Amino acid sequence: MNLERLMRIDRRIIFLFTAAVIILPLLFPFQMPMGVQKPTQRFFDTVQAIDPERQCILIATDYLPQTEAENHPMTIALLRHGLAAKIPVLMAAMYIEGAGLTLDAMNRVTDEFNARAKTSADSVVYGRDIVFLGWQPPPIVPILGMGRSIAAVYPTDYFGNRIDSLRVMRNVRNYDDIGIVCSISAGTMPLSFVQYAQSKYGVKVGGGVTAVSAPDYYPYFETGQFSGLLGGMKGAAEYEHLVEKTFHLGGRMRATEGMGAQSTAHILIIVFVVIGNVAYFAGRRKRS
Amino acid sequence: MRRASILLALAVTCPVSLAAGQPPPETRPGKSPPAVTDLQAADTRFDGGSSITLRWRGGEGAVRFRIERAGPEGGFDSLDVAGAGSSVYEDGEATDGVDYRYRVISIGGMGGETASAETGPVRSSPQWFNGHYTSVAIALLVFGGLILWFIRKARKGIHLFVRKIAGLEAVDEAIGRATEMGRPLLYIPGTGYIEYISTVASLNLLGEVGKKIAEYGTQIRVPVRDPIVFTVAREVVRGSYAAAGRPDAYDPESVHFLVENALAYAGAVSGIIVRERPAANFFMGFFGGESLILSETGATTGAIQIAGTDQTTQLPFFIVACDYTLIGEELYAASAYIAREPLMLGALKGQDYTKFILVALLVVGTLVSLITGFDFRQVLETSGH
Amino acid sequence: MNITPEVIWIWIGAFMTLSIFSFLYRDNPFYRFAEHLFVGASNGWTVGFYWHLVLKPILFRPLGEAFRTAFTNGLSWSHFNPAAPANFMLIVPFAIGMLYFMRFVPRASWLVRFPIGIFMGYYTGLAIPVAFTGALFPQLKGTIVTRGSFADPIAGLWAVLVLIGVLGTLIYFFFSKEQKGIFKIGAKTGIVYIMLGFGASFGFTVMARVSLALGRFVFLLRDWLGVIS
Amino acid sequence: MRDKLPLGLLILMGILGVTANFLPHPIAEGLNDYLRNTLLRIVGSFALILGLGNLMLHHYNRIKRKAAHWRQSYTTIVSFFVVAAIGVLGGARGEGPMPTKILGFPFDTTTIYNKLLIPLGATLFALLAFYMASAAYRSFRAKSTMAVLLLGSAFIVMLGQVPIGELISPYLPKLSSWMMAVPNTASKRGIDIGVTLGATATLLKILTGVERSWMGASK
Repeated sequence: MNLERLMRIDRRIIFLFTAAVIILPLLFPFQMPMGVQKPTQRFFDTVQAIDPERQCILIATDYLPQTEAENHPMTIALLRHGLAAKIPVLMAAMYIEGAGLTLDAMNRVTDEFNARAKTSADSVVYGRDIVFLGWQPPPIVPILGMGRSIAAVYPTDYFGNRIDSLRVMRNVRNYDDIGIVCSISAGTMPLSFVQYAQSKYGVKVGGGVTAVSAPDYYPYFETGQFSGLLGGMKGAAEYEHLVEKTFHLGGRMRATEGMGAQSTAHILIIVFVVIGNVAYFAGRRKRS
Repeated sequence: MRRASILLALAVTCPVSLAAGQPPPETRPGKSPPAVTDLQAADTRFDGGSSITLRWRGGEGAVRFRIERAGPEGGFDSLDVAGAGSSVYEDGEATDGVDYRYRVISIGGMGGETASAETGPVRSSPQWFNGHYTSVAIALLVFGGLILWFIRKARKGIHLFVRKIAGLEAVDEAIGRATEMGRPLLYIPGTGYIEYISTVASLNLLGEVGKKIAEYGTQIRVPVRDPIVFTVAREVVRGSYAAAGRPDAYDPESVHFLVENALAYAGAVSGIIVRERPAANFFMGFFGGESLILSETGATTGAIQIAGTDQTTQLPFFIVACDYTLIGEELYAASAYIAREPLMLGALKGQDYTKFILVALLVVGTLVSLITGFDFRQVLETSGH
Repeated sequence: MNITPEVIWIWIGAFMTLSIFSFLYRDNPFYRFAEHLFVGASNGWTVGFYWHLVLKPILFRPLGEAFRTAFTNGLSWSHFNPAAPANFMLIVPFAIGMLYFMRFVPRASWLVRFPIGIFMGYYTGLAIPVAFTGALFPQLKGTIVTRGSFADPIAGLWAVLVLIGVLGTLIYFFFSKEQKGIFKIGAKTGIVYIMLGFGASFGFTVMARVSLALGRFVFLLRDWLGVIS
Repeated sequence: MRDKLPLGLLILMGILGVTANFLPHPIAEGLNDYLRNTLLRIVGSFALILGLGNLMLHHYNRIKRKAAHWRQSYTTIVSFFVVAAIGVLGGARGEGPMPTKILGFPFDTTTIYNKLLIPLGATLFALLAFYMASAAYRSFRAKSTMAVLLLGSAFIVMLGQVPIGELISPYLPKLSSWMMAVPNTASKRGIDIGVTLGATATLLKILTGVERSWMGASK
C-alpha cells in the first residue's frame, strides 16, 4: 500500500467515517462499562437520601434544542430517579423557549412508567406524583420567590390548574420542602440558584451543565455549594447508570447510548491521527 | 451576547419585593435558639445608597434568621430571612436619609424564636467613589502612566527594539500571494462587538493591512457580523486607501454587513470562501465556536491563513487549521508591529514593563506569603466581602 | 402519516439540516439556498427583535407620547427631562443615529465620526476596568502560592507548577527583549505550557462537538424518519 | 476641526466609560444607565439599519450584475422582508395586526426561530465535529517537539473523557483532569493577563489619538 497517498486522503472520506461512527451506535446501541465520578455520585446520593414523605425534588430546566443531546438525558434520568424512588417531582422551565422540552421529558417518562405499572400506586399520576409549574419570567422571580412561597410565584401550573388544587402541593410550600433543586442548564442558571436560593434559603442545588462549561462549575462543587454536578453527556450517562443499577427500570438510556457514539468518535479521531503520522513519517523516510 | 445581556439586565433590574405583604411574626412553641449578639448596622460602604449592612455574631443552632426593621415611626416589620450560619445581611431597600432600627430574630428547628437587641438608628447614603476598587485604580494609573511615558519617549525619537513575531512577518507574504494570484484577500474582523477590545485591535490591524492592499492594488473583502463594527470597518478601509494615496481605488462594496447571527455568519463566510477562493484569509479578533468552521473551510481552498484571537478556547483550533496564529497579546501588538510607528511601539514597551512588574508581583507575593505566612492575595482583593 | 403543522415544520427542519450537511461533500445549490435563507431570515428576525425591544418602546413610543401630550396639554419642563417617560430629548440619540447616513453626503461625510467615536470611546473605556476586576486581579490572586496552598501537599505542588507556567507564559509575551538567556528559558517554559494547554483544550472540546452532531442525527433519525425511538 | 471634534467626543466618552465602574453615586449611575440603555441602544439600532441597507444593496447589485449564483440573492432579500414583516407586524407571539397562523399552521417569530433558525444553526455548529476530525488528521503530525506536546495532551484528554479511557488505564481520566487543571489553567492565565495589558494599551492608544484608523480618511 502506498502510505504517501494516505497523507493526501480526501477529507470527505474522513467525514464519511465520522458520520458512520456517530450514526451506527445510534442505530445499534451498545453499552460501555461506566465509572462514576464523584460529583455524579454525590448528586445521586443526595436525591436518594430524600424522605419522600417530607420532601420533593424540583427540576428547573433552561436549555434549547441545541444542547438537547447533553441536557435532555439529565432531565429524564432525574425524573426517572425521582419517580422510581416515589419522590414527588416538580418541574419548571426557566425560559418559555425551553418549556416544550420540559413537557416532552415529563410525557416521555410518565408514559414509560404507566406502560409498566400494574397497580394505580405504581403508575404516575399528574398532580399526585408530578407537577409542571410552567414558566414565570424573569428567572430571578421564581429563584428568589420560591424561598417564600411556591404558590405565590406559580399561582397556576403550566396547564392552568390552580396550584392548591394539586395534591403534591398541599405539602409543598417553599424550598424547605424541596430536597434538591436540579438546575439543568445550557447557561449560568445553576450559579444563580446557588447565589440566590442556596446561599439565602439553604436549599441544596445540583447542576446539570454542558461539557464545555463543566470546568467552570467544578470549583463550586468543591466548596460544597453544589450538592452534585452532571457534566455533559458523560455526567448524564453516569447518572443513568446509577439509576439503572439501583432500580432496574430497563428502557432507553439515551446518554449511555450517546456515549457509545462519543467513544467511537474519539477513537476514530485518534486512529486518524495515528494513520496520519504513520503516513507522514513513512513519506519522510522515503524522501530522505 | 448583547441580546443575552439585555435579557439579563431585565432579569436583574426587575424589582422583587418579597418583603411586602408579610403576615406578622407568629410565635411558635419549641426550644428557642440563642439570640445573636453584637448586632451592628451601618451604611453600606462604597455604594450608590439605599443600602444598610447588618453584621452580627452568634446565633448558633438557629436554622435561619429573620431580619426585622423599624422606620422612624411605628414598630418592627419582617424584612427578609437569612440562612443558617449567616452573620451579615444587606438591606438594599432603605431610603437614603431615613432613620432605621433593626433587630434579628433567631429561629430554631422547632420554630422557637429569640429576638436580639435592637440597633440604634442608622441611615444610608450614596458615595462618589467605590473604595473597593482603589487597587484597580492605582494599577490603571501606574500602567497608563508607564505607557504614556514610553509614548512620550518615543516621540523624542528613541529607537525601541521589538522582537520578531512570525505571524506578523507573514502578513506581507499573504498580501503578496494575493496580488500575484489576482485573487482577493478576505479579512474577518472577528465575530465580537466593538466593546471587545480584540475587535478594536483587529480594526487597527485592518487599517495597516488595508494600506498595503491599496499600495499593491489587490482586492480586499471584509464581511462584518456586527453593524457597529461594520460602520467602523468601512471608515478604516476607506481611510487606508486614502492614506496610501489611492482613494479612487476604494470599492465601497469591499466592506459589507452580513448578519448578526454568528452561525449564519459562519455559514455565509464559508460560502464566500469556497466560491470566491480568496488567496489569503485573515481571521482576527474575537471568535466563538465558528473559528474552526471558518478556518477549516479556508484550509480546503489552499489559501494562506493567518489568525489571531485572545479567546484561549478557540486558539487551539486556529493553531491546527491556520498557517500562522497570533496568540493573545500578539494580536494587540499587531498594528504597532506592522506600522512600525514609534509612538505605537512606545505603547508596546510600556506593556512589557508592566508585565515585568506583574512577574515581580507574583514572585514577591508568593515569597512573602510562604516566608511570613501573610496572605498576599488580600492586597489584590477587589470586592467588599 | 398525519400531516400536522408540527410534521411540516419537522420536514422543513430536516430539509435544512440535510442542506447544511451537504456542504461537507461540496458547495451545491441546496447549501447555497439554506445559507442565503439563513442570512435573510435571521436578519429579518433581528429586525423584529430590535423593533419590539428597542425602537418602539424606547424611541418611537415615548417620542410620540411627548408630541401627543405637548399638543393636548401644552409644553412642560418634563418634556425636556431625558429621564421622563415621554420627552423630546430622545431627538438627540435619534439625530446622532442619523449621522451614520451622512456617509452618503460627500461634504458632510466626516460627521459619521461622531456616532463611531461615541461607541468606540464609551465601550472601550468601559471594558478596561472590567478586565482588571474580572480577569487581571482574580488571575493574579489565583496564581500566588500561599502557605494555605500546601494544606494538601500534592495540591501545593500543582499550585507551584501553575505559578511557573503563568510566569513562563508572561515571559513568552515579552516583545521588547530578544529571547536569549533567562528570557529564552522562560519563554521556552511558556510555550511548553501553552502547547500542553491548547492540546488539552482541543481534546476537551471534541466531546461537546460530537454531542452537537449527535443531536442533529437524533433529530433526523428520530423526529423525522422515526427509525430510532 | 474634523479630527479634533470627534476625537474630543471620543475622549470624553472614554473617560465616562472608564470611570463608570468606580462611581457608585446615583447621579453617575443614572447617567451611565441613560447612555447604555437609551442613547447607545438607539444609536446602535441606526447602525443596524445602515448595515441591513448595505446588505440589501449588496444583493441588489449582485442581481443587477448577474454575479455568480445571483439568483440566490433573491432568497436572502425575500426571506429577509418576509420574516421582518412577520416580526414587526405579527408581534413576538402573534399579538400584532398581521395573522401568524393560517389553517392551523403557525409561523410566528418564535416558531420560525425554533423550527427554522435553530435547526440551521445547530447543523452548522454540528459541522464542527467533522471539521475537528479532519483538522486533527491533517495537522496533528509529530513534526516537532511542540507538535508532540499538543498532540499528546489532546490524546490524553480525549481518551480520559470517554469510558474507553478508563479501560486502558484508571489513571487516564485523572491525568486528563490534571492536564485541564494545571497546564491549561496556567497557560490560559498567562495569556489572559497579557491580553488585559494589551487591551489597556489599545484603549490608551485610541484615547491619546496615537491610533486613529477608526476615523477613516482625514478628508
